[in-house]
Amino acid sequence: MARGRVIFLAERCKACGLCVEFCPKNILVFDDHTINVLGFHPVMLLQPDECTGCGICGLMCPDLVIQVERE
Amino acid sequence: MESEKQILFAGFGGQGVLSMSKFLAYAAMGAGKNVTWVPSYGAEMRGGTANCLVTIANEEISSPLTENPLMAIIMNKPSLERFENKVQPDGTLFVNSSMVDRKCRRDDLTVLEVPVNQLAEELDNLRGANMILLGAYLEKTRVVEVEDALEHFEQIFSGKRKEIIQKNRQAFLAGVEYARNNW
Amino acid sequence: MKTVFKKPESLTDAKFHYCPGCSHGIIHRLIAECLDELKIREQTIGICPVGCSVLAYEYFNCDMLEAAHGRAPAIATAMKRLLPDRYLFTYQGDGDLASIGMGEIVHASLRGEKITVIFVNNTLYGMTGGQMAPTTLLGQVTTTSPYGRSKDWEGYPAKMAELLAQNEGSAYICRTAVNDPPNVVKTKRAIKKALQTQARGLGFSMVEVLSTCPTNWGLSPVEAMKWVEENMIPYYPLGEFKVKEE
Amino acid sequence: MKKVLMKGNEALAEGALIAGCRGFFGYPITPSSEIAEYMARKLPKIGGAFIQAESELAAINMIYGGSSTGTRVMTASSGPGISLKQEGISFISEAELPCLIVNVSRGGPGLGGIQPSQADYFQATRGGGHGDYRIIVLAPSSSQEMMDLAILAFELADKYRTPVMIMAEGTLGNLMEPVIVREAVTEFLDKPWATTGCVGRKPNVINTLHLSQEELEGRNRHLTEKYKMISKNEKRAESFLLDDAEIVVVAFGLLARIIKKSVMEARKKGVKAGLIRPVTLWPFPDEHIQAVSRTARTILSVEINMGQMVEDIRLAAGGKIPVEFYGRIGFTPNPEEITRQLLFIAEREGLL
Repeated sequence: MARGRVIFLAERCKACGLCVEFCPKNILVFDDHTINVLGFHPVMLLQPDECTGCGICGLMCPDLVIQVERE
Repeated sequence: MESEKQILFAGFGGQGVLSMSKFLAYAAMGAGKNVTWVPSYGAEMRGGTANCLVTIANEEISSPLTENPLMAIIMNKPSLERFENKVQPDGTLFVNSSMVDRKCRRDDLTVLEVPVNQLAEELDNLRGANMILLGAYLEKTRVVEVEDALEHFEQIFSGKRKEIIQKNRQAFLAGVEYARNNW
Repeated sequence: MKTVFKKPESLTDAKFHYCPGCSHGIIHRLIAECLDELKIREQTIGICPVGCSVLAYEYFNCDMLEAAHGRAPAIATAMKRLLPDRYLFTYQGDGDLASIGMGEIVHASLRGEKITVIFVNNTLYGMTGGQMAPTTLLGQVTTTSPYGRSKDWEGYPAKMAELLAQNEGSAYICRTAVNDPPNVVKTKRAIKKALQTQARGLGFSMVEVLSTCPTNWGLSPVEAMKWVEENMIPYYPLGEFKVKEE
Repeated sequence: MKKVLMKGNEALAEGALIAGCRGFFGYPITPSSEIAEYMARKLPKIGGAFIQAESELAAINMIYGGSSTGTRVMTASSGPGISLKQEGISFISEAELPCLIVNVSRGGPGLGGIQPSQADYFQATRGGGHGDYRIIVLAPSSSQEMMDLAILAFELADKYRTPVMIMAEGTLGNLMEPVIVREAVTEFLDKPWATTGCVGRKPNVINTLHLSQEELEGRNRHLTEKYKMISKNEKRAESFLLDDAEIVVVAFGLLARIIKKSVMEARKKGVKAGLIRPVTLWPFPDEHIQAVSRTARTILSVEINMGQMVEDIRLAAGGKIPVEFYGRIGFTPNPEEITRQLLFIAEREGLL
């Protein structure tokens, strides 16, 4: 079971990819099916079960897209 | 007769031209008169002579400047060269004859001479030369009463050492005495 | 579940106007987290520069001023002198701080002004379209050094942390980067230390943060982070250059 | 009533302190430096801040910062220094920060000289820096007014949230005369806009950037309304012997006071002369000019420059009356010189 939970404020995402790059579990991807108000494919969690809630995605996100919770 | 009097002070830097003229300004204010004090400024600042214009009046002073002062206090020869033609007709020159080796070239002026440096040497107070001439000047003109000036002496020199104030007072009185005896 | 990561209270809800991947956003957030953790948001006044972060007054949830180009340290100086119990920080880019504002920053440091300067070094003028800055690296191509910056023509890049560390008035001078998670954590630690230096009244404090400009560098955000490591850090070494303890 | 013999520069500085000024930020330049020196002695003793800035640019931006705290702050400089400060003055005007800027003027252009001058009239009355703005400009003519207008300057600055400039010739800064020292100002306007830390309130922002066209135009309209209000309320001038005057001299500053004597001397010689002395250079007292345009024969603008205020006089006179100019550079004309000029005009116009 996942120990962490990630909440995305997708309308703020500029798809810079820094969270995707630095996620130690490699479980973040761009959501090719969605285009947000800024015109980007926002980031999404591909395998929620794998998230450890380490917070690195939030740490590297320049746009305050990500809120992280952990058990 | 208008009460307004404009007095030019001129000498070289270090002769105490600014301080003697300031003294007069303080004394005039102390005596309840209107007064303005304007140091030489701008182009006249460079060139060795320091000068300063004091205006004293019972009424409000409109112009603190003039082309033709009523009186001039001349502390050295270059100042005489420069200002003898500026003084009003029938005006008065007060000349430090120790430092000026010629007579005034105008015959419409009253010229009063004081061998200021000699007197200062006699008092062993060379720095007091300016106060000697000022004392003589005030005794003669009563632009401000000598008594009024003496009354404000401590106040005007406030902040200075007692001994310095005393020496200036002595020099001032020597000038007063010179004027009484010679003019 | 407990929240381990969210927007700090010291930032407003406004969306940043910065380009994708620009590290201004990270640095803003780190400052805000420090204000939250030190509980000084209401005691803090920030001054933002002219440059990409000119609009920073819309993002920080504390009293803010917008300064003329390069003059934030002068503004902060007067404010701190008149409000000595407040925290003053300036947020300045490299053109603002190291070029047009070189005089103000050096003298604020010499006077030991008890202010905290966050200096964002991304090696060029971002807002105006990528011109050469005093921090542009040798050989680096910008729109006004199209053949690459040359030591013989444009001269050498300014090492501001080293320069200001020499001043007796400087109490805390540190250079960090935000190119990877460990460095981001270190940057936050440095900013907090700088604010604490101000709190203790020790003197001038500055954190120089090596930052990215993916747009004007012509790199992706991820490539830009690597560029910091490969090109900037070798010339601009990280670490503390001055730590006054009293 | 306590009278103290004070130089104009000192009277101004003391006036600022009386008005509650607690921050001085400046850079030395002749002939204004005495103001900084005075403040350097006094401010630290009363809990104020004095900083000799590294440059005029830093100094004016310290004013921006200092005023942002709600404190009454000032700077003083002269020609070249005031030019350097213009960017900051533009920012301060748009940010609507009250402050006092003193220009103890010297001659230009360029480094010019250190002699008295009124050649910064255009710069002062047109705002001086970039963008659409004006600043209130006051021109004292005595040591007493140096003090009184400094007090007034802070009052107007706070009331209208605008920089106020005092412009004085160098001679006035150095002139010494008795001054009645005023009572300390004790009532001040609240400044809820100040950036002092947002304890218990929403954050304040002081900013001059307006990227949207609507916002920028709105700001400019707001400032323009304010300037109209200032124009309506704050024009000040002294009139002297205007009732039957055929030749009206317009002059400001110490020069105007000197010309009072010229006017009196000319009257002794049968010339019906009068004087208008603008105390506010901006807003310019145009009604005074308009009034004499209907009654006098000619207007003479006397300035220590090559003809600047004369343009405002002509605008105000609206072609109803000839407006001529007499100017000197680097020198305050003596009263006799202006008397001669008045006699010359009177003779030419057949007024003798």
